Amino acid sequence: MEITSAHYTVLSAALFSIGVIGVLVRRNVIIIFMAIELMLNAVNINLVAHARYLENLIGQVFVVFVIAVAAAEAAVGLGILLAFFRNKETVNIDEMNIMRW
Amino acid sequence: MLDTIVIPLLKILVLLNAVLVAVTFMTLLERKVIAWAQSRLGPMRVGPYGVLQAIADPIKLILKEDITPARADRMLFTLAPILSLVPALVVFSVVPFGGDELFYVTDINVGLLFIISVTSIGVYGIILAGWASNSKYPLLASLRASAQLISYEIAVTMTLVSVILTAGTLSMVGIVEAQQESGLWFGFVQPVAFVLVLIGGLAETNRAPFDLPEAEQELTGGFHTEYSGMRFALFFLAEYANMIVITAVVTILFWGGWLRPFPNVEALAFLDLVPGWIWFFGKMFVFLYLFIWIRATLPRYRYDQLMRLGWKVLIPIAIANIVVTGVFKVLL
Amino acid sequence: MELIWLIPLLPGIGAALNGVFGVRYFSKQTAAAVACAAMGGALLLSIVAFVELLGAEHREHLVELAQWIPPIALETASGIGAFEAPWAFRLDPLSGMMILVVTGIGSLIHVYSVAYMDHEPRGGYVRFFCYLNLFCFFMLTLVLGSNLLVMFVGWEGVGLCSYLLIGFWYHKKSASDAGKKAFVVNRIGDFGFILGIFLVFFTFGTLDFRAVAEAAAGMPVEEGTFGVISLICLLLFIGAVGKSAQIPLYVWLPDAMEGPTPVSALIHAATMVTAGVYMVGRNAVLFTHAPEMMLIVAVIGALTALMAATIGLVQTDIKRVLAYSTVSQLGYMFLATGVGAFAAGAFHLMTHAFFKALLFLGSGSVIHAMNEEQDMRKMGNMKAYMPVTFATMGIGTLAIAGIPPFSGFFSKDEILYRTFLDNTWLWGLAVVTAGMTAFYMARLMFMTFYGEYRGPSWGAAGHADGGQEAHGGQGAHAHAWHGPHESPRLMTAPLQALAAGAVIAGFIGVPAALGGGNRIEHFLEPSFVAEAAHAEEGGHEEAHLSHAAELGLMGLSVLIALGGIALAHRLYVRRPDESERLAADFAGAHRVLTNKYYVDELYDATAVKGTMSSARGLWTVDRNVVDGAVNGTGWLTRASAWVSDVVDKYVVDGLVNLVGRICTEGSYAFRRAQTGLIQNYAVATLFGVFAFVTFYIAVRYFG
Amino acid sequence: MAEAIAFYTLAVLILGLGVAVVTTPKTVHSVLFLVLNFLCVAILYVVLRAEFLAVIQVLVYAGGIVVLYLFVVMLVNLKRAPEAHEDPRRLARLGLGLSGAVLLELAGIVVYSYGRAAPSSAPAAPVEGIVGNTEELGWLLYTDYLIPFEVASVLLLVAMVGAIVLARRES
Amino acid sequence: MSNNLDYPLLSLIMFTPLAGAVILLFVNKRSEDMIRWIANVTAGIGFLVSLPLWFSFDAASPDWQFVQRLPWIPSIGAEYFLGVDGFSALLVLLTTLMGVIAILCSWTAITERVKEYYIFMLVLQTGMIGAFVSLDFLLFFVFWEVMLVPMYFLIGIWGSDNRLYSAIKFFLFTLVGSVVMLLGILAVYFYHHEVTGVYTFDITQFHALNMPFSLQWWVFLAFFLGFAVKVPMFPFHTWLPDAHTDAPTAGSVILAAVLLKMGTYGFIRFSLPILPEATQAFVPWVAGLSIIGIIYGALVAMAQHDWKRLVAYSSVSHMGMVMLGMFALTPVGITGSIVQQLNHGISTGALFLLVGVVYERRHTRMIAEYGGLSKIMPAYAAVFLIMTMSSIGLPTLNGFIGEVLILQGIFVVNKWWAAAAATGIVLGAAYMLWLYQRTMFGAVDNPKNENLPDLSIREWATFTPLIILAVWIGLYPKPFIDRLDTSVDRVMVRVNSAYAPVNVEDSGAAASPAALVRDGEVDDAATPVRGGAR
Repeated sequence: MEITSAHYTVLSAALFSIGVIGVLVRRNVIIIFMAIELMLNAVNINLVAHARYLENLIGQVFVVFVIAVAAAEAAVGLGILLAFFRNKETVNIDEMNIMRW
Repeated sequence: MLDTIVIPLLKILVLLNAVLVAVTFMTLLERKVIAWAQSRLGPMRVGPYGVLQAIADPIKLILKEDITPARADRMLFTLAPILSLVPALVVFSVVPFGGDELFYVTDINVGLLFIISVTSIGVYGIILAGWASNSKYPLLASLRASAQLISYEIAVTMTLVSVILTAGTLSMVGIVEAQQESGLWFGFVQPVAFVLVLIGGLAETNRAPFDLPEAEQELTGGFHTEYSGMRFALFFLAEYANMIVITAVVTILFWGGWLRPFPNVEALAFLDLVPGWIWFFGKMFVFLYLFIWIRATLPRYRYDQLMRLGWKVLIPIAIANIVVTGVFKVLL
Repeated sequence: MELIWLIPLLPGIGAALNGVFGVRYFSKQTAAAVACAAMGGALLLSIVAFVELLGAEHREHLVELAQWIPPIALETASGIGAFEAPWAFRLDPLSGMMILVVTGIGSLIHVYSVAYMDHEPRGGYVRFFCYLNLFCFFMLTLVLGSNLLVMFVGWEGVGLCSYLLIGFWYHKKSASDAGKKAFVVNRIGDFGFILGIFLVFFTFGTLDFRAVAEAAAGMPVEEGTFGVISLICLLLFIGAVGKSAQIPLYVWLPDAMEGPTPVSALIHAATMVTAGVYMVGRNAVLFTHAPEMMLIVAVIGALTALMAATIGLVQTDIKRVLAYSTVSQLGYMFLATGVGAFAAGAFHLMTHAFFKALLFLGSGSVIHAMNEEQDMRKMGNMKAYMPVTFATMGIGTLAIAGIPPFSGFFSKDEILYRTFLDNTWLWGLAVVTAGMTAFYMARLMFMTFYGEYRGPSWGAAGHADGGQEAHGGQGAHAHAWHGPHESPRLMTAPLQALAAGAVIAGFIGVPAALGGGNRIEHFLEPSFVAEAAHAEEGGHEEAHLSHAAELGLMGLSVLIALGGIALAHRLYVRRPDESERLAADFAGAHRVLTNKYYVDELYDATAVKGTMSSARGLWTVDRNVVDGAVNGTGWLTRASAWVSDVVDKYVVDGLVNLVGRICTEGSYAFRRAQTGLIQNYAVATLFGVFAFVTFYIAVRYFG
Repeated sequence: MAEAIAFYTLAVLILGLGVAVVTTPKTVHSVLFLVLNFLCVAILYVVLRAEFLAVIQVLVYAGGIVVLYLFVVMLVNLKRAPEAHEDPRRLARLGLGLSGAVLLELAGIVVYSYGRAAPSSAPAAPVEGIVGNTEELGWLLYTDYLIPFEVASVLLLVAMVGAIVLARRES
Repeated sequence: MSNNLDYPLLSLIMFTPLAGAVILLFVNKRSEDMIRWIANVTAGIGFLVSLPLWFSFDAASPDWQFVQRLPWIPSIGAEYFLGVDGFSALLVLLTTLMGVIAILCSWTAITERVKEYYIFMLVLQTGMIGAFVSLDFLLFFVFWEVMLVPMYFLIGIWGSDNRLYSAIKFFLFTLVGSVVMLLGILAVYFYHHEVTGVYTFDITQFHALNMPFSLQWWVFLAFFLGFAVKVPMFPFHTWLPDAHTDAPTAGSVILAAVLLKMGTYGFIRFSLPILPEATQAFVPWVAGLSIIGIIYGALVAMAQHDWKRLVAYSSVSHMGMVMLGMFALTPVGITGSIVQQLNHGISTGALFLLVGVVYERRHTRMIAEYGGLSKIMPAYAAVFLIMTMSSIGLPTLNGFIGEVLILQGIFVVNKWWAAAAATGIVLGAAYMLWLYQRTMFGAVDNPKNENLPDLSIREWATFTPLIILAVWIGLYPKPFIDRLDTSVDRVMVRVNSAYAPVNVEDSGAAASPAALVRDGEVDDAATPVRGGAR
């Protein structure tokens, strides 16, 4: 059966929604960060797949940048988490609700 | 179907056995060399001149009881040694022992990069080992080891970039052929890079001056204190396999892999009699001996000195080296 | 004649000197000296001017000082006119006579008050003279003003001074209330007056009296219709009513007695109150062209006279009796003008000024002697202690009652005669009022000077029980009061001078019937008629009674006056007990009357019970309707003021603040959405994506 | 044919590991599943002829970022279970439902539109060998996309400094 | 368009206070006496500098004087165009005089933040003068806004209890008004361009502009809202009592004496001449509102317990009278309204000073707190008496002149209006005298009042100029009214044709009448005819 870019798109969509579910459902911030990494990976797959099927390497260039951004995001996100954990002793996102009325 | 699956499998089989055997003898070689360095004989009892000690040790470890600490994460506890050994072995798939098809499993055009990335997976073994044993010392040791590993990995990668610049290609075979064309071993073209990779390699394998994490006095055996028996053996195998990988990479990148000392000099044509892989193994042996020699002689680095060396000395020199090679590459 | 503008200026300067420097630096003597000098100077100048006027062929002299309001274009009935008002003074017979009266009596009163006010503290003393001079300045401006606006300046100025002088002892609430009441009621009068002035300008295009008179002369007499001129006269008359205390705006005059007695004498007897009559006289030409109005003026004059006289019967406070008598005499003057006898009105004005001032000053010295005691029932047999005051007040009483040799007879009789010619009914009322006037004046004389002394004992007893007015608020009554005594020279001298004036003043207006030349009438005639129609208007007398009839009338009025006096004598001298009995019989009415007037039961023997009930009726009308109305409006304005304040605060402001509150309340609803849970926000975004995608599908595939 | 098999196995692996990452209660296990997921994705890149990316994926993602996560997981050793407290106002269920719906819709769109459009199959001759994927990528990266590259490097620098400052214990 | 003097007088007058404010900036905050002296000296110089406006002002010449014209924003045609006619000259003089008095009277009143206070006062002074002298609509609008800011701070910082509420309300009310006014200005600006093709804000051009009635109607409404708030007219007056009660003495003096004139100045300078037909159409409405204003103001004043609030409402009533006079659209009416503006500035300014004097001593504004002061402070009582009499329009004092002219002016237009307005005089007398009696007469029952010091020299200095002016205008208003002739004619020519073209030989010394060329060609020196027989 011929593998078309549709397959890849569906795959990345599925992975993306898993990531979204992860972000929405889980309460542990680290898991949420990881879910975000998943979502980014989904995007990467999509990019690479379409780069492949449209014979145009720009998709891959973008993946490089996405990876760079993901790295930066993870670093800063975890930095914040650490800082938050140091004075609140928790990583439960529900307890991070001081920014409200 | 044939040449894409069967032959590579065979090559892999041969390669793995060779490596494992080499590793076992490496342990023996190390104890002998250190002993000699300390003017004592080393293991003499098991076989003639202690040669069978290499086999005795593994058997001993296999027979030993495998203890798993209470409340440790069983799955991770067993997974950790595997995760540290597998990457070490996977790397060999790309290492070319000789020029033609026969002597290497495969040659992908991102060869060197593949090696680096796979070694970086090795870190997990150490971290999980520390975490899974559920006690303070291994945890601290694993954190320290992995921190050390990652920082030196950066240094090594940076230096390798300069080599890639001179070689012009990432594939391992390509690099050796580049050395053949230019007639010079990159060791002489890139002496700085050579030294840096050596030091980096030492640090990456937690050897010699950088082996603080397992240092007995410091953290009672580092991240594998809780391990015993076969799992402990695997860790040891992984360590020595890594050593061999580093030596292989150094020889290929800086000492022309399977090339004879002065490849294009017709006068020394007679050296071609000796097949390429013999040269390869010879050069590797030299470096191995160098590692063990260093272990026997150099004192251990304190952890902050070690990290400072990694970050504030190696990485800047590596980057400088890249810049210099870049400039030369453009000018020439 | 050229210096007539100096006449008002002198007292003005006196007032300024006293006001600015006097209050702080002048001693009592210097302040008094400055004031009296100013008045004396004004008197001299007026005499000189008057003599010049008599000498001059054309009895009128206009002096334009400066341009007060420069001419500005304004539309009038006859096209675009220029509204302008120069500072101009005019001397003509009427104003000549008036300045004489004002300065003459003014100076005498100044001298009198030097003594009368001496136990005032220095500051108050100087302030009093400053106000007095200021008053004379404004009165003279009013009198000499050549156009309605300058007159209005004087008009309001006197109103101000009466306010200040009535409320002179401001520490007394009743005094300051009276002052305020006087000023406000005057102001209501001025309201009509100012509108009148505007209407005059609108119809005639100018405010100058002479110009208005000439313009009016040319216009048709509004027989039977109530045209523009009648409206002007009505408005001007409202002003006069306010100023000269006629019905209904007379209520302030009795209360004005709160002020010191010289004030009452000068302002509320001689000068200010006559301003109304003077104004009507000055605009005689206008009034003659509005017969309807003339009738109204006459009727009001007569009614006021009668009403005031009835109330006067009952009063026990000496000054209130005189106050009501003033109102009554003013009624007479207006009656005279109403029937067209402007000259008679003016003549009576002059004579009245003399004897009324005399009576007031006399009563002042009596009060002074009785240690501020104003209640006649606590006096009696004062003739033993104060022979001079008794004699002078006697002359004054005879004059006001209208007994022949005295001035009152001639002027009042002239009015009665002219009223008889014009309207017999009014004449009847006037005669009755004359009788009552004679009665209450005689009553006053007998109660104070005859009978036995009913006053408090004195000598060692120290301070008598406080008189009706706590005199001299600041300085408590320092020296102990040792019995009634004759007033000092400075007070009795003006009394004697005024008494002489009261006697002589009559002879300048002796009617033809008694062989007199009636010089006053011919003297004042030119100022009441427009220039042009001088000849024709002058001698015209429709019904000319024979001399015999005239004499008969005079006899009747004298008879009535004597009757009044005899009645008073019987009631208060020979059988004083009878008046108490009468008071007991009509206790209710008496008590009611004594508030404002008293029952004259003996008078009743000649069937004047109608007057008795009308007196009581008028009293209730007076108390409930008139006073009620004034207080009512006060309360009403305060209430509506409170309401508008509330509306202003809550409705108008409320709206502004409401907008603010809506915003804050509304925002609470949205705040609840911020739960702080980051994942909720993520769900929200996801919902957005979902919505977008479904929308996309809907459009793309199904749309 | 080989590619189909590879794709499906990898797809199943990736999705399965993804679900595992999201559902496992223990944090360390989910980190491991994440590593494996990334490795499968790397292999998928290889299938898609993007070797350089595969290696970068392994080196950066698996080697760098997930190690970072592991470090953080270890540093954050909780006294109590991280997910003990649950705030009643959470809309987790709604979230689940919505993402499922979005997935279905997207899949629907893709299937529907691809069904109709001509299926662009994989290019017949696998372009590979002569000009390596890395070299091409390199050319492209350093010519057309130099500026974004520099920006990315600045971004990374900032992220480094940020992370250090944030995580540093106040001295 | 002539400049009688060689040096730019108007700019000098306008920027002297600003220079003073700048000098103050460099003075140390703590040396308060130095600050006070500099402020007072600057104000004094400001006044002296403005005297040429009186002496070298040529009353006869009908066109703008001391003109100064510099390009400001050439792109939109806005010029730094200053010029004065009789009316604005008098108002500028009033401003500088009141400036001197206000700064002098706050010598002891202001203790904290002295430096900022005087800087705000001087900036306010510049704003006000600028507004009066600018003949460029945009420049006027700029100064109109500049005035608000310092006033807001004066009320907001140095005011009494709920000063913030009042300050904000004052600011918002005026701002809303001025925003709408700006729309009006722009409408005129664009229409003028449409007609003449020239982009300019020059008012003299606008005065010659004949706009269609419908546009005029709307622009009039816009201007009306802007100026009515400032006057204040009946429905927009609620800010005045609050602003006055909570402003410091000097603030409320300036507010009453000058800021209220801004509104009426705006009407006479802009609304009437630029929008003649609309003005005629609006006369019944504005007259109605002002009569309500007069009676309403007087009534509410009567109900007040707070002294300053009473005076504030009385100024609502007086300004109602001014507006009525203005909208009589007769020379007498408008002259009367202008004179009454000056009088109101003097009498209400003085009344506020009086309240300030007593507030400084007793720190309370409640009338009930006072009583029998005339025995303790006779001089104060005398001045208060003069000013009360001036305020209720007693002849020989300035109030009367204004009132007579206004009532005569409106009487000609409609008798009933005049009658209704005249009731204002009676009510005025009632509440002012009731105030005077409650505070001055009666026994000294409140122990705190026993030993209040009488007026000091400084306080006398603030009152004497006002008393002199009151008596001067009362007795001899001719110099003032003559100066106003040309400004009134300029308005009358536009607004009420009845008074304009009558080419009757004047008997008076006024300028020789030249028939105005009515439409189309407008020569610059449009000499309006001195209406009617003099």
